[in-house]
Parts: sequence; structure tokens; C-alpha cells
Amino acid sequence: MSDGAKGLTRQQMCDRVAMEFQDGWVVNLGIGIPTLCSNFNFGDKQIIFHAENGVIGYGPLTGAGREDLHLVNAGGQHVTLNPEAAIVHHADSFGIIRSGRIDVTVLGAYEVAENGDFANWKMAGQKGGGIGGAMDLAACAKHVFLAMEQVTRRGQPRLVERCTIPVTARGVVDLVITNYGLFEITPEGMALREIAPGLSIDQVRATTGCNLLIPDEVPPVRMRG
Amino acid sequence: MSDGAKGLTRQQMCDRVAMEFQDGWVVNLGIGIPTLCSNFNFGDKQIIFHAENGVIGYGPLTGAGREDLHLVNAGGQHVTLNPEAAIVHHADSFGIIRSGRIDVTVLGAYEVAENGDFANWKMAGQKGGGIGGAMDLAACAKHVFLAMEQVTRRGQPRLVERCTIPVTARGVVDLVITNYGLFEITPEGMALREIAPGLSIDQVRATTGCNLLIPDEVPPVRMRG
Amino acid sequence: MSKSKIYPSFADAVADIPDGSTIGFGGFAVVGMPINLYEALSKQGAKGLTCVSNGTRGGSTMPSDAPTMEWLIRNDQVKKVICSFTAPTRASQKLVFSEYYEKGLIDAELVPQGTLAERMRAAGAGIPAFYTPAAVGTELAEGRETRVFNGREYLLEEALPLDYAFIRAYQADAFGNLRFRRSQRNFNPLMAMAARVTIVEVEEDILPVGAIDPDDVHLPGIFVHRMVKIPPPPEGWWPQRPAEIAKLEADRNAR
Amino acid sequence: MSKSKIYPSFADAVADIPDGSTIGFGGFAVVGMPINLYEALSKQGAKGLTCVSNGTRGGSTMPSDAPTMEWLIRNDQVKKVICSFTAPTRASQKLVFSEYYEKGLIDAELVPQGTLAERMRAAGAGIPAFYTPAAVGTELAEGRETRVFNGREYLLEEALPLDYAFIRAYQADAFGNLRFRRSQRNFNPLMAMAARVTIVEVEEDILPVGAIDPDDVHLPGIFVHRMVKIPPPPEGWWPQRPAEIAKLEADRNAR
Repeated sequence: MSDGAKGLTRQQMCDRVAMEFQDGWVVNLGIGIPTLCSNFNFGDKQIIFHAENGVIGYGPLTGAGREDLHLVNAGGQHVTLNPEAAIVHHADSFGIIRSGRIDVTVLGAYEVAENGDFANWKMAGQKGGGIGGAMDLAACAKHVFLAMEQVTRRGQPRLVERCTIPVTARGVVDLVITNYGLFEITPEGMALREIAPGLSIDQVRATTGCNLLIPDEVPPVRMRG
Repeated sequence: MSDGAKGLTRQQMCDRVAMEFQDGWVVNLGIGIPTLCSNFNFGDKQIIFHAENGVIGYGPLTGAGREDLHLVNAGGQHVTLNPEAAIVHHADSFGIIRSGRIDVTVLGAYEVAENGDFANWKMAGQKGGGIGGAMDLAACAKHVFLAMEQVTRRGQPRLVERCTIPVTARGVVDLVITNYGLFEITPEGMALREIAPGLSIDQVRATTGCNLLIPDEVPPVRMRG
Repeated sequence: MSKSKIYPSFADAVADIPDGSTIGFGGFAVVGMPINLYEALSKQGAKGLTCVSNGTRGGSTMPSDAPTMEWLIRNDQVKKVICSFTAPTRASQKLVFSEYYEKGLIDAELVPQGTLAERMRAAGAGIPAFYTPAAVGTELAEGRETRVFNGREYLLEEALPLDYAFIRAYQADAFGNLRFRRSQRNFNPLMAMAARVTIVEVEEDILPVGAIDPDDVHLPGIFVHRMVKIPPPPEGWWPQRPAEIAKLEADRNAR
Repeated sequence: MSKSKIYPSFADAVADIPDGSTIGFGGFAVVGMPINLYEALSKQGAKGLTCVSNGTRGGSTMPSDAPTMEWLIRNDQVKKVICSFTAPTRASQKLVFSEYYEKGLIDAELVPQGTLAERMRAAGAGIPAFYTPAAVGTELAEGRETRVFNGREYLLEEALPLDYAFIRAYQADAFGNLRFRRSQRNFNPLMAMAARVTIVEVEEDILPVGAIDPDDVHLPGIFVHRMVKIPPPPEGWWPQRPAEIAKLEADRNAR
């Protein structure tokens, strides 16, 4: 990282967005960092995890050697099924997505812009791309949360004024969690809502590529347990 | 009937078109006369009956008192299931129809025209209509056969130059069986292929409302058993 | 934990249906028709309803006094129907609907059955519109948009979203995972997918969550919001065999 | 009686596939992938193929020497792919496909996964085109037709019909009624519905007709044309647990 700051672990990032899930929500987790959201302890809340490949109501990863070879989540990981589980085919699975029945999708991203655009399917200069279900999810989920690193490996900001690589969807992002803090996309722009412990507002501002709305009070990122 | 001629019974009419079904065909029978096609003895041929309500592979009607109250064909009759049966919902059922997987549909009709148009959903002067699955079937089945009376109760022809009531589909009819004979719609017009025993060609011509192509030889309607 | 989806009565399950709702009623020729919900809605009294169903009444295998859409029509609750049958198929038949329709008291939209199913499937799948070959060249396509793909003409049809789906199922678990038996499936899962709120009358005792194998669920519980177990007759309505119907009617006439 | 749908070998089942065919390959991240059919087609050698699949290779839970689309690519059989992934998702990953794509030896059409599924569903349902919200405002929509319904912009997408579907199923009866287990269902039934000819590799012994309850059939046999029972390993290919794959590869390296 450009300034040596570490901030939140990936699990802490995912725990923080998972706190936002409400009882009964249908949740779709993207490949990569977001999959860690399913490790959060939801307590009394019933969260229904939906995967693009038609699995509704999947549970924790299986232990090594106990994998069901007929069952993976959208990331290809072997998972278990919760009692409420049901299986549908790919067209019905994306029917659930497009008809607005995913309460939130948490996706990884290369870039997010202050206007709610984001990019996660094509790296700069790449031929082809990896869209998977991201464009359907981004266009149709009731809420789009991103879980991503604050900066690139070279230290360049991933939170930017306008996306510089091809976008996945426009104006759809609600919340962004990075290792540096929790950001909200508002009609006025990107607002810092919570900051990672040990980081200063100046550090966050310096690693953000767009104007950042900073309220008078920025509490630390909420943690639990 | 206008001339007192009786011609074929409804079962004979249906037996004749059922002879045209080929081994392995998926067949959809309309309400009314066409349902009698399923009584035909197909011998070694495997015929798969499809009903609009998602029943694939139904068999004969059930006996009184042995009806399965969860199972009817498209005419609302309680039927049995053959071993190859499968159930789908209405959208998949019409997907089978629209994608051209019905080899033949046999429908009833009020009128059929020499250009292959036919009408079976709205009587003259009626408000509203009864379409059911007929428009989907007529537009999409590989073959459209009609099983219908030669004339109306008032003795008016049902085989006509142009339909006088709203059509179900245009230019789709292949074969027409009436109590008077078997007719084929050809690029040149309506041709009499076979004639009901006891009827004269003049009687058929007199009760047909369009020009009728009459080959040199018109054999009697083929019967079996 | 989420609020239970199991309601104590049909009256409770339909209590909040507002006037002006668009409601899909599943079923095909009696099988899978939500007859108990028809009765509850006729008692509840919501008006100005748009009713989507294959037709405006049931088939012959239902006691003639059983509830159908005709109860809502007679009760002046229906503003419009969207059906594949809006007239009797035989001249001898009389529909309650026809009396109201011919007087102009109810509107009707007549839709080919496959198009009706697909318009609801589209609503449930987030597809706003699609093209279909059905009805091209007919009165139903007059003045409407068509388009040629690969040399063939197709008609543009829009999705048909529902406020409520009233459906009937064979089995349910407490999460709302459903199974339908035989031709009971018909429009039922499609209407549930097209609806904001799905209300189900369930034939068998509602099972604990997990009792239905995930591979064998016909409609996932995320589409289901309210369920009521159908009580045994005479409190609950059940279809019957023709002989039983004849006997019931003979008994009634003898009284 | 109709000709049997049961073929004695994968070679027989794919023998007549002509050059230039459009073939859908089911499966998602290994599960439900027709790995035995990939092998048979690579031996059969048909060229100029358009290959439709979620991606150009399997997931991690397959022995690294198991057949995937990469076998066809390396064998110069593939003219074009239609996929939702045409690049690795991590910079560290390398795809065989990418070598060929970057050299311009293979064409690619990149399609969002839901659109890919729905385009095949449309083909199987006789719908020539539909509108979807996915990809609106992105590079994929540039220069293409969009349309506003109820204030929202949608992209026009056309059906994707297939000449052949290569799929894998858990159970089959001799008529071709299929069941898939867990997430094995994925694209498999859709591809079968989109295809003229469906070829299935079946995991369990093929059952007599009637052995699967009609309510429990996931794909009706009218969509299925050819079936082959997968022989036990090593003759047939089966996915394996990660630990088993690691062991297999260690054994191979030790040799």
C-alpha cells in the first residue's frame, strides 16, 4: 500500500457489510473477497444465500474430504445446503436476479466512481473479460455493495472520479467497504461513513481518487464480537 | 346436414388423421372432436401426447370413480399417464409448442379457407372469444390438421374461399378431415384426397364453399380394423 | 428469525388486499385452482380487481356451488379480466362473466394461453418484453407492433406483473418451498414468480423446513409469502370426482 | 417402437457431428460438465465449431489432465466461443483459450451469464428475442439497440439456438427423462431445450422408462436424443475431491 497502512482484514471488511444484511434477505456474494461474508455470525437473522448456478439457501463451505461433488457455489467452492435450500436451473436463477429478488449483492471491483459506476469485469488492456453474473447482479439487485481494496498493488486509488476501465453497470453502487473504511455513494458524491482503526482521515483522503465528503464525525468501522 | 348425407362418424374422422401420425411424434389434440384421436390403436408406433397444461405423455381417459383429481388433459378430462410421462409448468409447456416440438396438432375449427387460414376461437357476432392454446399451436406446430364438420348446423359450408370470422392463424393448415372426406391444402388450393363412403363427389363439391381440386381418382377414406 | 409464512386462516391471508389489485389465480380446469382463496376474497370484498386466470370459471369436476372467479364477478369486485377464454367454447354454455361483459360492466383482455403464461414468466424473470409468433396475422395483432426475425414475423408482448398470486399446492414446507402434483403445476409457479406477494392454499399438512429435498422443490420458498393449510371439507373446498359431484347435487335437490 | 436413445459409446454418440456445428456444453465450475463428451469430440475431430459454455475450461475440482473445452481448442477444432468468461479472473491465471484468442485464431462473443442462459432459454421456448436490463450502459451495449419500458432502459437480445447440446445428468430413464443432482442442473436443461440434438452423459445406470416419477423429471425426454452411461474410471471421467486430485497429481509427478 502506498502509505504502509494496513487497515481492515478482508474478513473484517466482509463482516462490516454483512452487518447491513437484514432478516430474510436474499444475498448473492461475488467471487473473491465477498465470499467471506458468509462466515459472519448472523445470529437470529435468516439470510438466504443465492448463487448464480441455481443454488438457493446454501450454507458454510464443506470440510476437506466431505465435499459433495455435485454442489458448488458461484465461486466453484464446495458448500453445504441449509434446510430451506432449493435448486433451480440457470434461467430461473437469473430470473430471480433480474426480477429484483436479490436484496443485496456484494461484489468485488477494480474501480468504483463517485457517481456509483463500477468496473470489475475487464482489466486495463485485457482482451476479453470475465463477466460471469456481475452485470445481471449489478443492474438488478436491490442493493449493490462492493468489497475491495482501497488501492491497487501499485498504490493507485480504486475509488475514483470516473471509471477508467469498462464499467459493469452505471450508478448502481450503494456502499463500498475497503480496507480503509466504509463509503456511501450519495447523490452528492462519495461519503466516508466509517474509518478503519489506526487510519487517519488524511490517509484515506490521500488514497482516494475523487472528492470525498467527510462528515464532522467519522466513527471507526463498526466491529462485532 | 344440407343433403341428408352422414358420412364419417367423429371417431372415424379422428382414426383417419391419427393414421398420419408417425412413430415418435409429439401430438397435441384440441378440445372437442380431436380428443378422439387418442382412441386410435397406434400399434407399434410410440405417440407422445402433449397437453397445454404441461402434461407430456398422457394416456387413455380414466374410468369413472378412478379419476386422479390432480390430473387432466387440456380438455379438462381425467386421463392416465404413460410410463414416459413428465410434468412441466405452463411456460415450459408452451415453450415446447413455440419451439416447434409439436409434430402435429389436431384442432377443431368453425371455418377453414383454401389458403390454409382457419378460424376456431370466435363465433360470428360473439363478444370475447375462446383462444386457449390454439393460436400458439396453430402458429408453431410442424403440422396443423383440422377435424371438423363439413357444414354448419344450418347447412352452410365450413370449407370456404376466405374465412368470414376472425382467424386463428394464417396459411398453416395441412390436412382437413370432415365427415365428408379428407382434404389437403396445397399451394394450388384445397384438394379432395379421400371421400367418405356413400358420398358422391358432387355432394362434397356442393357442400364446399371454395373451388375444390379433384384428382382423377379419389379413393374412399382409408379405414383400419 | 423471519416472520412465519403460515397464516391461521384464509381470511387472515387475504385481509389486507387493497381495492384495485391485480391478482393472478392459478389452476387449469379445476386442477390447482385456489378455490378456498376465491371464497375468502369474495368475503373480504376488495373491489376494482384485475383478475388474471386461464378462464373465468372452473371446469366440470367441481361442485357447481364451489367458489370460482364467478363469485367475485357476481359480487361486483372485478373491473377487468385477463384470460385466454372470455367466451364459452360451446354455444350452449353460459358464463356468468358474459352477462357482465356484454353489459360493459367488466373489461376483458383476451390473450393466447402461451402468451399469457410467457408474459407472467417474463415478469417473474425481469424481462420487460419479448416477441412471440402466436397471434400474428389475427385480430389480436391489429394495430400492434410486430417485427421480423430470420424471415418470420413476431408480435411484441410485454410482461404481466401481478400484485398478488393466489395459488394451490400439494405440499409445502414452512419456508414456502412447494411441490405441485401432476397437472396441478400449470400456471401456479409462474404466477408466484410474477407476483409481489404469493398466497398459497396447501393440500397436505405443512412440513417442517428441510422436509422436501432441494432437488424436488417445484417453486422455491423465496417466491412464497403466505400459506394456509386447507381444512377438511366441509370447511375447506376440495375438487371431487364427477360421480361424487352428481351425488352431492342430487342430495341437495332432494332436500 | 422408436429407435433406442441409448448409445453404446461416446464415440458412437458424437460420430456424426459435422464441421461448423454450434454446440452448447453444459456445466458450471466442473459440476455437470460433459467431460466424457469433450474427450469423444476431441477424438472425433469436427472442426470450425462454435462452442457455447459458461467459460473455456472447468474449475479446480477436476484432475488437471481431464478433458475440457481446452482439448478442443488445442486441437484447432474451435472457430468461436460464446461465454460469460473469456479472460482469467485473476491476473496470475493463464487460459489456453487466451493464447489462441490473443493471436486472433479464435473468435469470442462475451455475454453476461444471465443473458447467456436466457438466450438459450428463449431459443428453447420459441422466443426469437427479448429485452434485458443486463449490460445496459456498458461497452457490451455500444452500438446496439436499446429500448425504454416503464422508464427503464433495456437491451435487445436474440435467441441462441444450438445444433447440439452436450450435457451431463445424474439419472435418466430409457425415454430420456432426466434428473440432475444439486448444482449439476445449471445450464444443462436450458441447453437441451435450445438444441436440435441433445447428447447426455449419464452418471447412474439408465433406468427403465417409468422409473422416474413424472413430477420429479427435471428435463422431459422429448428434449433428449442420445444417452451414454459413463463407465467407471479410468475409462470414464469423473470429477474428484480436491484431496484426490492432489494425490493423483502427486502420483503422476512421482512417476
